[in-house]
Amino acid sequence: MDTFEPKIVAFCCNWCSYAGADLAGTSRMQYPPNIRIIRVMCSGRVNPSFVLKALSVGADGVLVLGCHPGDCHYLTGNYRTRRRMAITKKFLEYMGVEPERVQVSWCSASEGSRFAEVVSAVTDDLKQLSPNRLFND
Amino acid sequence: MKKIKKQNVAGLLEKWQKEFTVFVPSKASGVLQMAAWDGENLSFLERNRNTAIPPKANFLPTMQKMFGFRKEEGGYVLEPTDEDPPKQLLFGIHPCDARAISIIDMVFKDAYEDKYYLSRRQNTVLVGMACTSPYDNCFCTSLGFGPADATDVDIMLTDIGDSFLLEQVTDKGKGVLAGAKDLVEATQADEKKAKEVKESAKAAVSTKIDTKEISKRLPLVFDDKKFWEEIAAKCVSCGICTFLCPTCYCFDISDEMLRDGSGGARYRNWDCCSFAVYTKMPAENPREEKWRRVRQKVYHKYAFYPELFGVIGCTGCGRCIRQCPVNWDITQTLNSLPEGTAAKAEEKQKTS
Amino acid sequence: MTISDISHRKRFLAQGNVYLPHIAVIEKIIDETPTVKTFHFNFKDEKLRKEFTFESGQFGEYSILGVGEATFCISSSPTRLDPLECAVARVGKVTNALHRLGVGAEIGFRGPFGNSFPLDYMEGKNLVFVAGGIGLAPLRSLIWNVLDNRAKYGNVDIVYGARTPRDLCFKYDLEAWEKDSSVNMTTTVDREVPDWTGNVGFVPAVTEKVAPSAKNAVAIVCGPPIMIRFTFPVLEKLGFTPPQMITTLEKRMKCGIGKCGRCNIGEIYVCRDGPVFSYEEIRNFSSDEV
Amino acid sequence: MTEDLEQKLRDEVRTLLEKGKIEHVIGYGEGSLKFATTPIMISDQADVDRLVINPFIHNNLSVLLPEVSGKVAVVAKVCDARSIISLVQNKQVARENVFIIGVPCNGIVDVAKVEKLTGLDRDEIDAVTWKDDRLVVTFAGGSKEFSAPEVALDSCLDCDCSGFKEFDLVIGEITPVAANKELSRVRIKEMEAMTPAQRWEFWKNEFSRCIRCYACRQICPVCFCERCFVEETEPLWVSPLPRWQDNLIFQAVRMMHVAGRCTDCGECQRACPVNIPLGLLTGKMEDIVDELFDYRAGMDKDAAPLMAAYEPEEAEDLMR
Repeated sequence: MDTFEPKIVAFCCNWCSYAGADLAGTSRMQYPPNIRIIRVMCSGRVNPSFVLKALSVGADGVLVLGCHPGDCHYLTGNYRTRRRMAITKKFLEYMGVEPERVQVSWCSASEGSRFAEVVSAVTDDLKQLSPNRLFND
Repeated sequence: MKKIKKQNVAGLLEKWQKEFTVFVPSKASGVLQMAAWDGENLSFLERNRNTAIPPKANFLPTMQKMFGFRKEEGGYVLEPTDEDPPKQLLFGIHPCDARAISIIDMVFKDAYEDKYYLSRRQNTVLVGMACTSPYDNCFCTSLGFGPADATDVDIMLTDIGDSFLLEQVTDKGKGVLAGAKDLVEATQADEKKAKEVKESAKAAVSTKIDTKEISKRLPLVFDDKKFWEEIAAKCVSCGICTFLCPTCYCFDISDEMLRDGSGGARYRNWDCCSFAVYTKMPAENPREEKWRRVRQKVYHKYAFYPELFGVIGCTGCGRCIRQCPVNWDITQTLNSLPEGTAAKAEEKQKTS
Repeated sequence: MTISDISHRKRFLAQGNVYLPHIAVIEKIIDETPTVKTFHFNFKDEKLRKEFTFESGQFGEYSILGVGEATFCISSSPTRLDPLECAVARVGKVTNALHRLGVGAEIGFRGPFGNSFPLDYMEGKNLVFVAGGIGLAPLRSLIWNVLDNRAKYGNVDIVYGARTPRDLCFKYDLEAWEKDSSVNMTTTVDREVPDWTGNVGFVPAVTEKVAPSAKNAVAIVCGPPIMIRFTFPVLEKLGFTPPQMITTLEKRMKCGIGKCGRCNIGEIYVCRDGPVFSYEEIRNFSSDEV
Repeated sequence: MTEDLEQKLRDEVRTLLEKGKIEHVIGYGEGSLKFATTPIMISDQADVDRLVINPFIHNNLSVLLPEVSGKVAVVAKVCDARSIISLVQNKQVARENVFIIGVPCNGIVDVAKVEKLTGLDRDEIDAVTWKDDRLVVTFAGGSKEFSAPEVALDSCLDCDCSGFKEFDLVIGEITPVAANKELSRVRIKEMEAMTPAQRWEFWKNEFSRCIRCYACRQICPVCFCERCFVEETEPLWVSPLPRWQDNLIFQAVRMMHVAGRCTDCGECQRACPVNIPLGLLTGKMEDIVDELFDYRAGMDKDAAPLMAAYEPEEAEDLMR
């Protein structure tokens, strides 16, 4: 079977991780093309319904990328993300979604290389899993 | 009049399974509802208290595809769902549910025929079973029929101990019984026993409402906001009492698009007048307040439906009372309707 | 109020299944206001295109397949069947999708549904049309219907208003009716706006100023509910009796044929027994949820 | 024993109304269903005698609280009172407008469990009485006995009444009915022992029964959004059609939205007409919130809601 190319929806916060992704691009860093980036104004904007909507329409994994705790443009947005996404991860795991399918990480505007690392690491995680058939009939 | 031994009923069901999908009361799914017979379980022959989800779900499913559509280069192509649904036989349904089906037949036949509902109705045989153990909050006898009434079914079974008395009510009923073995002539004693069973079931229905008094008072108390606010105070506006009501038929229509946008389908699913969004328009919502929605539920069944179709839109099955999470009881509401002022009475006389 | 017998009503349903839409193609789109567009459309099926008829005041259920269905009146007159027109304000999911469509796109149409304006009752009488905002859409169908049979009717007064000059719909019709000598056209906007020379004031107030005579007259009112609620008393003051005042009511609708249950006022279903009612009928409704 | 509790409650409420300390009371009244009570709203003293306390005071009356304006007294068990405090924490209700009257749970019984254990419907059961710590269920043709944990509501099993200090008045003595933390987590542990695929299959089957009556949302006191995400069409997060996928997404997202507000009062499971074991979700959510953030909903009225607060260092192990 040829290797499975997971589709990953990445919510990137406008001020840090989106800029980090931009930097990774402009510095010609190589990272797997599996992610589809959705820009949000703050990682705190990501609602659990976003995660489940993404998984239900066929994403194999969801990655939420925010600023490092402490340097959020809105001061406390990523703290809320951390709480909400920690609960989302644990609860969805309890309902039967493999934990690797929902991942959260922090990446600042200057960390182009970290962005590339995180994306390839998440892509490798998901390649171990099978494609997302959770919501098939 | 014929009868059939209880142990031969399985054979009859197997005969019918050749031609129909046979639905029987079953708790296999975790809630008591009509479900396809698994070929073994016959517990409903001994104990057949009414289901939680009514048989209306076999005619107006919780979700039904109305038509699919595809986008071709020449434009849209519509694919209506099969106009001829699979034939089904509902075994063991109670007279209150059978009557409820006849009641909502009227709205689906009125003026424009609803093909989805009516085609399923034509392809269905209703085998009723006289209700011998009504719940404490059943009140069917107050609505002009009884727990053993056979008018709305094709075949009626009455439990007379070791066998069932079998009444062939309609030609459709006779038709499906043709060629059935194990049908023996019922004796006088059997028919007498069946009569006793029916009488005792009728007597067992303890809750009562006075429909004459209700239809007199309802038009007078429509504007009594204080009364309806008190009645509605504890309601939490969920959908249980309408979804589980055999005479509630409101539905919503919504579309879905396939992920690749190449086509999609239009569906119909259950809707409920307790939900505030039911009548919500961009600018306003005529029934925003909870008391208006509770009032609408009572009036639709006991005032508007009789005005439109000449029959009360309720069969006293008691599900809305049994399943309500706050124990809202329609019989208490109906039995506590205020008199309504005399002035209101003659004003009503003048206009109608 | 007994149920109006609808068997006589124009029911043009080619296929038997009343829920199946007929496919129609958008031929022209006019931007009436920043939020209202008029769509000119015609059926793809030739036979249907020729045979389809309706009466002013009837509505249709318009489908954007995959998005949903919504209720709009047919805003063109039955005397001019090619093309059919409907005016749509952008307020929700289906209307937004409709506003995104271009010429040549396909929509679904079910109908015509509902009753219609009582043309026979209006014959030989002076007519007063009072409309607000997009409320002119259903009346427009009736006005052109009347003007195309001008001899059958007496004087024609039109009072039409909107929030601002930009919100005035069907400006091309307003000009035509302005020029038509047999029509007394009054246009107004709610508040003073620079370089607007016409009347200023809410429609009910302007109607009172125009003061059309109630003798042998019929008033047809259509607009936002608040406008209707203030216009009826004004007309009553001018001597109009309830049977002489006609309006169309708006409700949330899904099936359009009195089955899905949500558009009721008491035992009346606005989609089946309306949407056109006289003020006489409305006053006798058993429910106040108008 | 319950008669004098009832009388004490009625007297206290009568004086509260007399002195004008409260304008309305939300309490339990005689139900028309057997072994059930029904929420009642009282404003004048004449109706005070309708208030009852018996083993069937199941409803969490705080769901009706936001709809009543003015000074309101609420008869509440501990889990209900915690829901009130949760509403206060979330600014839905002003603490000074609520007078919380604590009542003992008085041997509260899960009638659905009794029906299941005896195979009878509630109207076929004659009486349900406590004989010290055994429940005696009598019916035509005999009787059966059950221990407290067998017939207690799931939410009662993990009841922790200690540490709740927000009662304005307490009638009688508040003691847990059958607190047995271990037993309450048995089925949750069984779920955790399954593989992800088995767990998903379990919830897929449960939610294929759901008919979207929204009783779970409407009966939940802390599900107070004006417009629920399930009613949004632009964008459509979850379809209104009762397909198991969308039912599951609706419930999963609902549970995550009420995380930190839900006090595991068990009402959603009790209200569900198709018997979906929602208690397995609320119970687990309560554990997650407790384990990750050492937070218990509705205990302290001045504590910020879970999602409105944060610690500089927490849950980093779950982040990549």
